Amino acid sequence: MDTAIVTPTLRAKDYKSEVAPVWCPGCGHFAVLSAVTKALAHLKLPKERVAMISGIGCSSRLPAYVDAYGFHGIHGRALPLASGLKAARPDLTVIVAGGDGDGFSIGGNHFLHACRRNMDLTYIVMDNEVYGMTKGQASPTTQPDWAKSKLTPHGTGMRPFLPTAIALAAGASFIARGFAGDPNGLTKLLVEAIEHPGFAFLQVLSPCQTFRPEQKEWKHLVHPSDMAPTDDPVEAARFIQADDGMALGLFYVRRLPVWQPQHQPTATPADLEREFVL
Amino acid sequence: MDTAIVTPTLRAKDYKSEVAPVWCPGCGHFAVLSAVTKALAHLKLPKERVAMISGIGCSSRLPAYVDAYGFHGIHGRALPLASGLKAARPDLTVIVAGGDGDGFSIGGNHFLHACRRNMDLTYIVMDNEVYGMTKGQASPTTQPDWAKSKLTPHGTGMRPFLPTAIALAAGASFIARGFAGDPNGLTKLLVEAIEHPGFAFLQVLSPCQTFRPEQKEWKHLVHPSDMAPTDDPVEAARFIQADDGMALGLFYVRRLPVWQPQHQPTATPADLEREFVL
Amino acid sequence: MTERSTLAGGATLAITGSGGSGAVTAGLILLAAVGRAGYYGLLGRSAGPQIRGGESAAMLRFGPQPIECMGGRFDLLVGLDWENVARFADELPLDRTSLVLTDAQAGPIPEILVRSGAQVRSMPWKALADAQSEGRMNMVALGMVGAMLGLPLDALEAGARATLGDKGGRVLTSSLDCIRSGYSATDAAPVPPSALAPPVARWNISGNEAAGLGAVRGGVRFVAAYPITPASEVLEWLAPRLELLGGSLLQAEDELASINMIIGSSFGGVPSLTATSGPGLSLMVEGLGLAVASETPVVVVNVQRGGPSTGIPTKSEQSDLNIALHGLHGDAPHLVLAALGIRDCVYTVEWAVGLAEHLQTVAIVLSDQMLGQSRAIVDPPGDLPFGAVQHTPLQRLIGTDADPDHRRYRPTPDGVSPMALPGLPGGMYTAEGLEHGPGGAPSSRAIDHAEQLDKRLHKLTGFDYGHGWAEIRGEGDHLLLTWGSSAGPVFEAAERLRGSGTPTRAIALRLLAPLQRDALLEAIGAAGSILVVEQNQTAQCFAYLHSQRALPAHARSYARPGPLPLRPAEIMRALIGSHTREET
Amino acid sequence: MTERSTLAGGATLAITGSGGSGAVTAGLILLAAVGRAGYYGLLGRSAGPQIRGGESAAMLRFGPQPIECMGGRFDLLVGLDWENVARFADELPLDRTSLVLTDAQAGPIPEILVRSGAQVRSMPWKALADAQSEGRMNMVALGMVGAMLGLPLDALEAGARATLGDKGGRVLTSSLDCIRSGYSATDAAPVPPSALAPPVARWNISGNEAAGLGAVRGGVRFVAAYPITPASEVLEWLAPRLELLGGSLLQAEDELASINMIIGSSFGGVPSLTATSGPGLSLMVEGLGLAVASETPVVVVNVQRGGPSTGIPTKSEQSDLNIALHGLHGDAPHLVLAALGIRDCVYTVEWAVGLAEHLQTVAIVLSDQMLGQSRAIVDPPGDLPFGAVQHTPLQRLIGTDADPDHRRYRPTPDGVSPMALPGLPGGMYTAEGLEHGPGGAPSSRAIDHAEQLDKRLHKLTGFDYGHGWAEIRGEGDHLLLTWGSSAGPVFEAAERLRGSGTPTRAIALRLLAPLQRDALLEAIGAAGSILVVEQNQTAQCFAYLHSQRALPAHARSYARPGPLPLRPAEIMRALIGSHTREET
Amino acid sequence: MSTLASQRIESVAEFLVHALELEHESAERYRQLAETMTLHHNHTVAAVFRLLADMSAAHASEVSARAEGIRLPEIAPWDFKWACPGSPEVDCDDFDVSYLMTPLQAFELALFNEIRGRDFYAFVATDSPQPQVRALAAEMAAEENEHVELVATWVERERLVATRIPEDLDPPNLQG
Ligand SMILES: Cc1ncc(C[n+]2csc(CCOP(=O)(O)OP(=O)(O)O)c2C)c(N)n1
Ligand SMILES: Cc1ncc(C[n+]2csc(CCOP(=O)(O)OP(=O)(O)O)c2C)c(N)n1
Ligand code: SF4
Ligand code: SF4
Ligand SMILES: [Mg+2]
Ligand SMILES: [Mg+2]
Repeated sequence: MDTAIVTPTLRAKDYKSEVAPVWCPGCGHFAVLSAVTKALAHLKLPKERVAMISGIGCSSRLPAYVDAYGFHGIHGRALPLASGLKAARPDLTVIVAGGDGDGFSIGGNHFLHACRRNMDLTYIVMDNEVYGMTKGQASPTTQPDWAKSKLTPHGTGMRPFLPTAIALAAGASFIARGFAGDPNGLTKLLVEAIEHPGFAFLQVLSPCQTFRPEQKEWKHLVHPSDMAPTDDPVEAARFIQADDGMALGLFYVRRLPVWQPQHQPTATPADLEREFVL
Repeated sequence: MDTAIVTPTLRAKDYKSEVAPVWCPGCGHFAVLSAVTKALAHLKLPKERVAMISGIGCSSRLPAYVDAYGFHGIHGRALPLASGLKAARPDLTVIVAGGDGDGFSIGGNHFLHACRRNMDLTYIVMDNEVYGMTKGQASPTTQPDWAKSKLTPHGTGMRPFLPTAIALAAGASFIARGFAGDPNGLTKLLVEAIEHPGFAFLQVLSPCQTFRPEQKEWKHLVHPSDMAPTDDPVEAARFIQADDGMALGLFYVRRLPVWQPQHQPTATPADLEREFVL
Repeated sequence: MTERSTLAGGATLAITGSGGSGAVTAGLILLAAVGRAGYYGLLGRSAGPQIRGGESAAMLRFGPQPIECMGGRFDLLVGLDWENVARFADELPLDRTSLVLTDAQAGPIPEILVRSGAQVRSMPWKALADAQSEGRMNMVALGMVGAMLGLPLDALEAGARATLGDKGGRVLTSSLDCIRSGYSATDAAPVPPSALAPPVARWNISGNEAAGLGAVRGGVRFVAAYPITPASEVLEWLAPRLELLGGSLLQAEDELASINMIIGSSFGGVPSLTATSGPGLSLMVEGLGLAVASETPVVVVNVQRGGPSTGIPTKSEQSDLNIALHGLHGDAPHLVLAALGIRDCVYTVEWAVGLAEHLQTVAIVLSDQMLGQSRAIVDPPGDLPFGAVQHTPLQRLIGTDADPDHRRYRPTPDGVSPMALPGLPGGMYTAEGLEHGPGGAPSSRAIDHAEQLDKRLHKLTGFDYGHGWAEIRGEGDHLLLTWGSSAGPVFEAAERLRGSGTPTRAIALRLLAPLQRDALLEAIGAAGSILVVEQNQTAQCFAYLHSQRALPAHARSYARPGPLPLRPAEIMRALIGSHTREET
Repeated sequence: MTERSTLAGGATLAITGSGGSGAVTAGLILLAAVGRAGYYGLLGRSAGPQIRGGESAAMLRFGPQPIECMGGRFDLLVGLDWENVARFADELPLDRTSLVLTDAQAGPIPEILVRSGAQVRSMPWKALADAQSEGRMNMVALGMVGAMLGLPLDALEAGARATLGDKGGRVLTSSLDCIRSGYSATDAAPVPPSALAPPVARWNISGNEAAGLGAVRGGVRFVAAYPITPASEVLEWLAPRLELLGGSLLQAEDELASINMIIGSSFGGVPSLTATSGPGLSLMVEGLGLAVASETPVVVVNVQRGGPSTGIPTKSEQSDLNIALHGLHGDAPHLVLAALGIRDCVYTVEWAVGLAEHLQTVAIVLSDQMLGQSRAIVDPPGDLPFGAVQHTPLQRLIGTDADPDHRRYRPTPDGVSPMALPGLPGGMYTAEGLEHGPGGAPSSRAIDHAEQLDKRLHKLTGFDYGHGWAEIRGEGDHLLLTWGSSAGPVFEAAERLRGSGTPTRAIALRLLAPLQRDALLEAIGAAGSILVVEQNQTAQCFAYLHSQRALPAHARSYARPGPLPLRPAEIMRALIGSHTREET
Repeated sequence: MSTLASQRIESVAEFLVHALELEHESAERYRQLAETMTLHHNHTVAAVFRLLADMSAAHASEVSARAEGIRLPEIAPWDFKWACPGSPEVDCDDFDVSYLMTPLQAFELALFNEIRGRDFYAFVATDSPQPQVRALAAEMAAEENEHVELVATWVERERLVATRIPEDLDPPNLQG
């Protein structure tokens, strides 16, 4: 063992890139960045084997702030971008990050199908119940009576989107909720999510300082989940239907077949040409 | 009352248009057409106040076969088309029809948000667990091991999409399942769906004769739901999670606020111009 | 310091400062103030990448004639502080005759500004502000600058009231105190109250607001949309106001939904519109094809930003012309219009709605970040001043009970068929995106395809659009040809060229498709030198005009991408070479 | 009856029949048979609107030279029955020298066919079929027609085996019995077994299969896609075969997903492709813009169908050129190619993959329903015969450990920067759709925007594409200029014109963007008469060439929409007027 | 919120890991705040945070020096025995940070944090069953207390000169 090359252990900050976040000071997304780097450090993942994939939004700026490979894609399409990458490169740890608008509004369909497909991805949604980047419009998770956006002067009048309920119904195999104000709990969930073989969905309550200042109250409202993680969808459904949206923890985790094409080449294109010969 | 003008009662067949369906003989969609016309006749809806909206697929051909206003839109976008129509014209009965590919694959996001928005629409998905129109590829509701499509030579390997579970999680206020082989039961559900104030989702098992001949067996597999319609989402979730996908009936119905803009004009554009005056 | 300004009695100035310094607010007040003082004005802004706070700049030009572009240089730079001001250096060209005002306490002036040779004067803003109970440096500076510009104090006060009114009394009172303190601290001669106030009260409006107003004037009562920079303000203006008009706005889950929603509402008979920017427009093209094929009128206001892809969301560019003209699959003729200025956003959108309704087709209106997010003091736009007389008012041909033939897509001489609205007993039909026969039944027959393609094209090309297709100014052997928001700098360049003895004509296209080729060729006439001006990399309009064989071979192109706005001087230089007066 | 065929020793024939009659199967067997008999051949098909069953027609042309289009008339019409045959009347032009074969029992021949003046002969197909235990009328007819065409029996039998092999023994045996019974019931002289068989075994391939093959030859190992007519067969061919090559195909939830998936996989280093048709392409344009901006290579094979909107899914048209060229918002230069024939689908897609990889950009390849869903007997395509030599093989410039500078978007002389793949320790970067500086950090600075825009354009325009940009045949003062699948009828028209004393040159563009303008202008030379031929309504290519100033003023356009295929005779007529021999 | 450790710290090594983590986290958090304030041009406050970051970093290297030669256990972020959601000098705070914050607010935040830090050490100094740990913790608590006092004087000084920065009337920048 004395000949083994010991790579120096990286600390969380070593996973931060040199790009300074454009986020507002006080934004919850900082804590998510910090949790991501802590989780990567804890898992000792080589930076070059990590890919951070995102869409568009304040939250979606995350990849550039992590010292790993990254793709800042287009609004709502982070999951397909990541799925294609993972399908082609199963050797990578692929982490997808974005906002509630990106993931649940324009990206809702991909969320459904990514849950079903159960590729080995980690999906972090930094939920601030608002579109931060475009100046504070209602998002799918916004309460129906929030009337601060000029686009919805009486509120949306729509039932909020329940991310965990949708993930469960769509077949996700790992469903958890963290809070930007609880960075270590968040780190733990993130580590579990990354380690989970399959699609791990992690909703993170991440307050928007600028457009939802009232979310400062969240720290008084969150509470640990009163249910141990279950692998029973019926039990999980019951829990999630009754949930107040503020319970933190891992709710549901289940081993399900992971979708991952991995084929060994047994032919060349020239071999394929034979089928056309008369 | 002797002066009242009596409009002659229309029979179901009077709601059929003159266009002959292009469907394969034996296709389940015929039964849906028939149920739609029966339901309209039963409800004595004036044809010109009914709008049938669809996307693209065999099932989406339905509107042309009904003697009412119709819009055969593009693939996956029937729900927004219908939502815009209903928002602008609350006086109409708007019925949306389509397939499992149209509604759950490409149209999945609109399905989520239509459930949340709870406009007064009826949404019929003729589910044959296949893309009929494009020659038989796997759809979201296809079983993971169905390997008859060349596109998925080993099957999709993905958990099937559970339409009723998604509808519930997304907040639909009426969730039911019918069967093309039970046209009268289907008509009843359809009448209830149309009468329901809010977004009524009706999944119809509608066998594809051509690409899923084995679905002929469905008639032996369906069974009435063993649960009375509930308005409790937790109970409904429990039922749906345990459901084998073949239970027929109304599962869940709940009065929820219906989203419908309806504003009385109180100003003219000229009035609005005043705000710009220095 | 105003003597170098091209328009007598006005000036171009910028206020810069970092987050919290209130540079933009000061600019907004100043714009309102110059308006009340009887000037026209134009206010643009620029900001750093921070979501909130960070550096920003407000750029104001005002004068006695309508202001259509920011011009080429700045007379005055008001530096509340110098944080990261280098970011704006390109946008704020200074020269030796420019004046930089600052408070020495804000620190040394950045090298890049010093190099311009501009004079620098230090002002005691901070000291004056600190003397107030809730001192705001920006307001003190504003008061001083207002006095130096010769604005009456009451105009500044009224501007502050209009701008800060909804912030609550304390903010307003302390701001007014500061303005007054700054105003009286200058040695400028006092100005009589609102000396220049015009007889008709002018408007203070942004391009995005103007687009919204144009929409409702055109009859739009339903909007579905998804927020996106820099189009969101169109929607924010519309949402509460549509309700007052009995209409509504629906925030959709994405742009695929929003375009299909307005197709649905329009099918129901309600004139409908959406607003978006490049990425959103990309998501709408499939829906637009459906609207074309099913002959359902809809209008899209596309507020362009820097492209491609997510590009530069906060900056202006004219690079979405290609997708607007050609972004639909199949042969899908439709209307493309471009607003020629902030005030023109009212007209162009109003006209687009009327045309789309009348011709039962898609109209894409191109605006851009510069028009949309700038504010201007303009004359009140009266009724739509152009368009063919015989079609006024432009509206949809609705089927009625009296129609003998309700086949929805039946060919007619002008290609427009009456559209039955749901509710009309005899008019039932199914709108189709598949090719169809006259009754709407799907058809793949060559004859039906040819007939319907022809109908959809002919109704557009055969229509008489009147004289709204372009705005033409001046005469001369030189010709500047442009479209959309570049009209502003082009008109100014042409005017200056005429002023300096180079007769120059300027044509700005408002209707891009269908191109009014004959009228354009006539307007081009025998111009000896022709320059097509636009703000994109690949000369999209130049190529388009050639594709329609609407340009003589000797026409040249002057195209460059954003984010910097086009300036009159560079256009003049490009047209007649370097012997024009050197200005950036 | 074959004497009127322009190519000696071949014929053009159609087999029609309603659902279950087996017209298409008979056509497939006949194609395989003519191939084995040493001919080249082309098989197209047409069907009614029914989802399954319904009337259909198989159209076959064969002869001793490669067959590149269906030609202008039919020598022979084999009517298994006459159900709804009028639907195909436009597609099956007959004349007095044509021969119609039918069984009188199938009922009277439709008026529209009678009017053509074609001779009619009744054949005892039904009687012969009834005499077999499991009689199949189509096979009996096939046997008879084969004998009349002078095909050896063993070729027919081999064709049947190849086509029906996987249907199981009974179907095959009874079919062979019927073929033999029909064959021997004619009075045609017996033909020696496979007399004409060529030295190199030819291929039987469809355009969609050829596109799939081109993809894997180019190196594609990942495909994500959503099914759509008429592109699905590309995917169906690829799915199982990619696995054999160690790759995979993912059926996505929609086209928004599929395009973004392949951007992701390509970012991971795996050459990636998707296939779609107009509606799907519309949904992809936002993603394509991301690929352009982030410089991620991807290829889209767009199998065109009738447009606009859902249009005519089962019919061919060349109307997606506009969206392919210009459908992206912002200035987003990319490659557009078009396959010139079924066999050329192999080359064009292979080349497109190589170019996209090498230039780190988007390549859109335009095929169409006619190419994609027709089958042909062709010479085996060898190695890619064109493209600039110095770049062979075309592949991606991958960053390595040895790179001193891993800034992903750093400008380089040719505009192509090495791309680090995830896994390379020193290469970490974030791919960006926002405008960015050389390192990839978002930037809204004018200088970065200009630099990156220029890089992305210049790497395409500065590249040496070799001679693959077009296929040029013949010499002459007359010039036919075309693109994509219209090459077939254009080449035939030019050949016939040359044959009849009108020297005509034909140019078919394979690389549409960036247009090789100089090479094209040189190839056009001083042609006295120029006709740009294409299958769409609005002369999209003609306009495009003008937009690039690549056409002399006297060039004319011949453009008409689908669904009917372009025919050599109409092209000849359009080029030189009506004095050409009258053929439809 | 309680700032005491949630469980007992049993060994010197374990204690050192906690101390290191506390100081590193604190340094990083201040550094991050300094960077963001710089990006938002709040230089005075940025300077305050930079100063605090340097102090924490210096402390961290002191702890490192003490740990020289001791095999430190690896503790997962969530297994630290903090009673706060995270480490005491970072994640106990109840403070708003904003790009407009004043030096006074920054110092108050720092004081709050330093007190949590000191209290943590002080608690371990009484609570640990291990005398060596108690001694070490007491030493650190004393050092940390110097910080607290220093920062407290800064707070006092700032209070004298503090001016309220008026709210930002400018609208937020649009992006995306
Ligand atoms: C196709 C498209 N539509 C709209 C936008 C504008 N846009 C950018 S970010 C965003 C919403 C971001 O909200 P969220 O995902 O919740 O992120 P947050 O900023 O709140 O972290 C929108 C609508 C876009 N960039 N692209
Ligand atoms: C944007 C787009 N993508 C793909 C298609 C092709 N397409 C037409 S119908 C269809 C699937 C239909 O399946 P389903 O909705 O289940 O209807 P069914 O035919 O089974 O009744 C597809 C993929 C299309 N028309 N448009
Ligand atoms: S706007 Fe909100 S979400 Fe965006 S950076 Fe600021 S605080 Fe965070
Ligand atoms: S293909 Fe299937 S779904 Fe389509 S019409 Fe035929 S049986 Fe019905
Ligand atoms: Mg958000
Ligand atoms: Mg289906």
